[in-house]
Amino acid sequence: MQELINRAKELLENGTVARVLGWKAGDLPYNPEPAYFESAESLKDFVYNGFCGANLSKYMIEASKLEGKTLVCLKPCDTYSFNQLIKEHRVDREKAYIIGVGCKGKLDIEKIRNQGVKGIESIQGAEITDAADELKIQTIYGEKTVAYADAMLERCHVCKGKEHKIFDEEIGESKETKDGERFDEVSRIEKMSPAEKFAFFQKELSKCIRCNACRNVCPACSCRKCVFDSNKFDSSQKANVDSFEEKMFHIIRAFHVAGRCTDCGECSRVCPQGIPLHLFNRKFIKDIDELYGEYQAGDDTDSKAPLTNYTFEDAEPSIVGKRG
Amino acid sequence: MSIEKKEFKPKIVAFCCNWCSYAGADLAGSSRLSYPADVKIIRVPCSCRVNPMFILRAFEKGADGVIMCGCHPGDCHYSTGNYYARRRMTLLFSMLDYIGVENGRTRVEWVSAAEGVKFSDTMNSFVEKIYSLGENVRLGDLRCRS
Amino acid sequence: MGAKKKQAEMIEEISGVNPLKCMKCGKCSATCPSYNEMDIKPHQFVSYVINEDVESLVNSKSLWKCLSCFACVERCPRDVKPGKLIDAARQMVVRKREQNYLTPDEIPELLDPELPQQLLVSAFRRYRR
Amino acid sequence: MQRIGVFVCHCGSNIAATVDVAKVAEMALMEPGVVHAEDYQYMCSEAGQAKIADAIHEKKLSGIVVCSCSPRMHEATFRKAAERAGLNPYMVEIANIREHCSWIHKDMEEATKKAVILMRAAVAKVNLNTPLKPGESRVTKRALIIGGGIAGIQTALDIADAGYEVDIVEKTPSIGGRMSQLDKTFPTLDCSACILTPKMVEASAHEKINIYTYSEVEKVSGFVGDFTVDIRKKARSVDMDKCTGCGVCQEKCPSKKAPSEFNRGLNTRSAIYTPFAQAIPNVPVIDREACIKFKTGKCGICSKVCQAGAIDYEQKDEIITEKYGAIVVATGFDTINLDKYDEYAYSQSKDVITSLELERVMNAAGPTHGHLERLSDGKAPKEMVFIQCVGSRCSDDRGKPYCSKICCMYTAKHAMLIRDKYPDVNVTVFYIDVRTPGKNFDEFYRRAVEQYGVNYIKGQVGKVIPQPNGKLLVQGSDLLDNKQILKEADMVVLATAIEPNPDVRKIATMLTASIDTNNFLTEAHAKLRPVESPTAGIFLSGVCQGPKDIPETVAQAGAAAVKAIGLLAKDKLMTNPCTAHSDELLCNGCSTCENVCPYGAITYEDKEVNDHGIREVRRLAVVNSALCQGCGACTVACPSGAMDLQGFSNRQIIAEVDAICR
Repeated sequence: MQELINRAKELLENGTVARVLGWKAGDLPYNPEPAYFESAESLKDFVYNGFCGANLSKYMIEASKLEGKTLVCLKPCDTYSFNQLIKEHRVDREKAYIIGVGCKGKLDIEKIRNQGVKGIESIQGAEITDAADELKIQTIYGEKTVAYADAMLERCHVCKGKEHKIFDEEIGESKETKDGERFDEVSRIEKMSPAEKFAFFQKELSKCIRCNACRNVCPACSCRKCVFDSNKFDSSQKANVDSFEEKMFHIIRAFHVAGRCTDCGECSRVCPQGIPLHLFNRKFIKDIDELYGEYQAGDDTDSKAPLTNYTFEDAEPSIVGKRG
Repeated sequence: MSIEKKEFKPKIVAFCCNWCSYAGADLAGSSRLSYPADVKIIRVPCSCRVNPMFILRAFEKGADGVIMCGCHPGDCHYSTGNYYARRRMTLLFSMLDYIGVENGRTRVEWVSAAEGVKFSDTMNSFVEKIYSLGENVRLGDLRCRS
Repeated sequence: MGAKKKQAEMIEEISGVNPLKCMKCGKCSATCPSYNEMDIKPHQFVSYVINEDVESLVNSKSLWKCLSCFACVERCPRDVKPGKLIDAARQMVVRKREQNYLTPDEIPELLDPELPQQLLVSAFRRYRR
Repeated sequence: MQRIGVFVCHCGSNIAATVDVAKVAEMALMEPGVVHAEDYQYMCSEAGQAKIADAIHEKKLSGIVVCSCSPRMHEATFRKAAERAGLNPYMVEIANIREHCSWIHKDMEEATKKAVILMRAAVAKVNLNTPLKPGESRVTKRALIIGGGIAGIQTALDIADAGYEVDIVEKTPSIGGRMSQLDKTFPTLDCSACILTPKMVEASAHEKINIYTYSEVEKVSGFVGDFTVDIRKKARSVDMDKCTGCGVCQEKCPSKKAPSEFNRGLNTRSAIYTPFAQAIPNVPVIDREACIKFKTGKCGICSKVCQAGAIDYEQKDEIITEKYGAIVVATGFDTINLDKYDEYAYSQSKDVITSLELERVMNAAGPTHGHLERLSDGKAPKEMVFIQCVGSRCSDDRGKPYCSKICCMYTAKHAMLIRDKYPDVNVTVFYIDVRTPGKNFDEFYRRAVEQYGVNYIKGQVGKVIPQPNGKLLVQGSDLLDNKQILKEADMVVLATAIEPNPDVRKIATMLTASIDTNNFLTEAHAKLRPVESPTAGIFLSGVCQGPKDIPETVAQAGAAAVKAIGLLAKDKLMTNPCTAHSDELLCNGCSTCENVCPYGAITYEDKEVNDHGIREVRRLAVVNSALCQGCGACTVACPSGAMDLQGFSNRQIIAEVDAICR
């Protein structure tokens, strides 16, 4: 982390960048938050640890409009989002100085809590430099230990890889964290009967409070004004008339980002109700991979997106029924 | 409130492109090829005009089945519209299937202006399917049903 | 429904043929090797079914003169297939008479794997008498 | 709030017999915005249109719903009526209660219910309609004709005579098409070349006509009035300007084994060739597949003997890009492949030929120099059998379901000509039906029977069996005498079904013109618009639209020309105002819409916007409404809903959905 801070200071001082976009400590040990740093002095609050899950690429939409370059710290998975935003002309590559930061998996405080760890006062082992595979957690009930892997976000278990797809320089080591298959959960649901599927999603989606956190954090959901906030489809947000509206919101949200979603997992990370929203996006990604060839949004900045592309031989929609 | 059980009359929305399928429906009409009155057609310029939002809206408002018809791939009046529509609908239908909406409630069929018989056959078989699936309780707005 | 109509419909059901598709081109009669021995000619089978006169068809010589060679089925341009009609008529007779079928164990040694299934079955029907 | 008038048409009894029209009108009054509703016998009549106009004036209507036949039928009629009464024509919507309701339902209650729902949907839509104003686009005063047969030539001549530039694109080395292969023509027995050649010469000499032979249409973009077409001029290997057409190269060419396309492969031609003597242009092409020089690098004789130095082995394909206001398709036909009809022994015997091959045999420039002889042994035939409907009227996949239309007449012609020239030859025609509607057609057929003694037998042939003695045993049946016929023939002629030129599918796709299951191009209306494609600016000439004989083809070619001239005579076209437009405040500038637009109508510009007080320069989608054709692909691609389609807006369609599901 110190190396990162030193380099940021250097770039600020020599005028390469006008500001630094990173994280600062939050009011609790496990909730650092995205922050701008405009002076070398202010960088004393800069943090980068296992809880810095936030994908900063979306912030660059606004930062691109500011005077001068912005130094932005992007984790490997965040760089896909940044590439996708370049492709959609939403960020200005020239306005960004990208430091690809190393990543050894990001942590999910809910997973720690679910292991019975309550009353957390401080956490050791979450620092990026730390090679420990265990977290030592001081709680008001005494010290607890949790295996690092057991506290990781779901997305880190199915990590796309620790390669930065775009960067000006790289700082920090990464560690492979992938120990699961990305589409296993989707496949499991696909195998259910219609009634089971419906029950599963009904249960999950009925928790939705339409707080819009998923939408607001999503780098692909970056419309100036969401269709659910405008009246273009007679669909502006209001009190739900019926239980279907949540489903409609989430289906349409996933559809709007289909072929553009990099599977960064931020939607599920920020959902206060713990809805596994990534299961929608990943279903589309799985279908696209299977039907139209493997496609990873954000892999590059110039390929044709699956939904703005076609071949004469594309599968017919009836394939949905035939696949069983 | 009456508790007597009403005979199931499905609501079925058919989106038809202006150039092929709507004309195919016209041909079915002028050839007097009947299909159930449950089908109501909405004219759109091209199958690529059909927004998934429209289909979900229909289900939200109580449709029991939604079918989209367009020109055969390769014959789109606008060259490529139905290719995009095909991908969009494939993904949407797959998603609906994934969340537990019976797959038979959605369908895409390519019907040319010369295929009045196919239009009528398609509608007959789709309506039959919807009758066999019954009322769309999963997605309908239950409270608004009379 | 009259008995005659019922019979005609049964022929259509058994054969799977829609006799109304016939355009009376006569290719079936042109192609038939047993033509000269038949009293009702292949292209006429269709009219008998349409006119619901299955009785005459059933009592005709043609019924048992058809070799089931299926040339008419192969060449009919309208998918009408008189050979199937005549076979259906035969089946109706056979069903009525409840006579001496082959027993299942007699069949295997008579089988030639090259023969089309339908031809085989209809040939059995014919030679069963 | 709109003030909507609903007009329910009885269409005589077409609608009123199944739909309670008065009830539909009564129910309409309960819909939001509806201030007037009435039903009438024939809304499309003058009196009906007057009722609409009166209501517009009296009730100050702002929108109209006509419950009637398909909008494809009378939408334009009612829009014009509204416009005359001072209402914007795009404030009119049609509820299709005839084709989509009364004609397909029998139960009155059910049909009326459905008609009411269709009316509601239309009312819901009109409530959201806004007045639209068509734009204008220019018309390029030049026509393209695809295909240089009699249809294409006639259309080109008619358009050119009206004073417009015309380009003909012909795939083969010469114009002339199928007609140039015919010997005589029915029902007057003129020599085909004698009546066709002057037309070919006239076309090539016409100052307004430009002919691209040995060329193909490669790419078409644009729209009515303003098409851009890429034409591939295939390398001829002969310089058209230098060649004098002396023919020495063809004489000296050592490679003479290539099958002659013109003579249907019945004889051969040289590698450098003009397809036939009267070819236009009279400039040969080198068939690079057959040419020794191209195959081995050695030879070059043609180049040595050419006095004009016209041979150019280095010539390359050339792409010509040209703009056109109208395109006429005249791609013609070919005979079907007979592989699936082996019962007629076409592949087994040289003496079983198609009628088109017989044309070549009968022709003085053909493989037998006009002598009727067997192609196997050159002997004069004594017994000839003609078989009708080979592959026509066939409901399985071996042939075509339609009647090829021309066979009955040309068979009578062939029979008559043979009996006339070779009275000792017996001619038998096996037919299913003889179809001779047309001026002097039945008289012609009767002459063949009565005057020339052609033996017509009702009954299809079942099989043709080549005999060891070289004869052909024809097994047929006489359905009228109820007997089977076995006839030994010397030659058998098959009236082979015709099908649209196989290239037409590719061309139709380029033109976005619709095509039916038999590959015939679809007309805009089967009765009322038979020479227009549903795609504006595309016209149909000749057999590409359906089987036709020469008189019909020429008549249709003229009709297509008139339609094209009607278009070219306009300086400006009103464009469809139902185009896409982007809401600047919602546009993300993401380019997704641009990627799906088939017309390149969407571009991105940096524009300053005022978003609720925030002034900034944004990258925004801009639709060129002259290019936009209104498909709506962009509207669904756009995630923010910034892109919408006028006349079919998101809210309008959703209103229809809501009305139907209510």
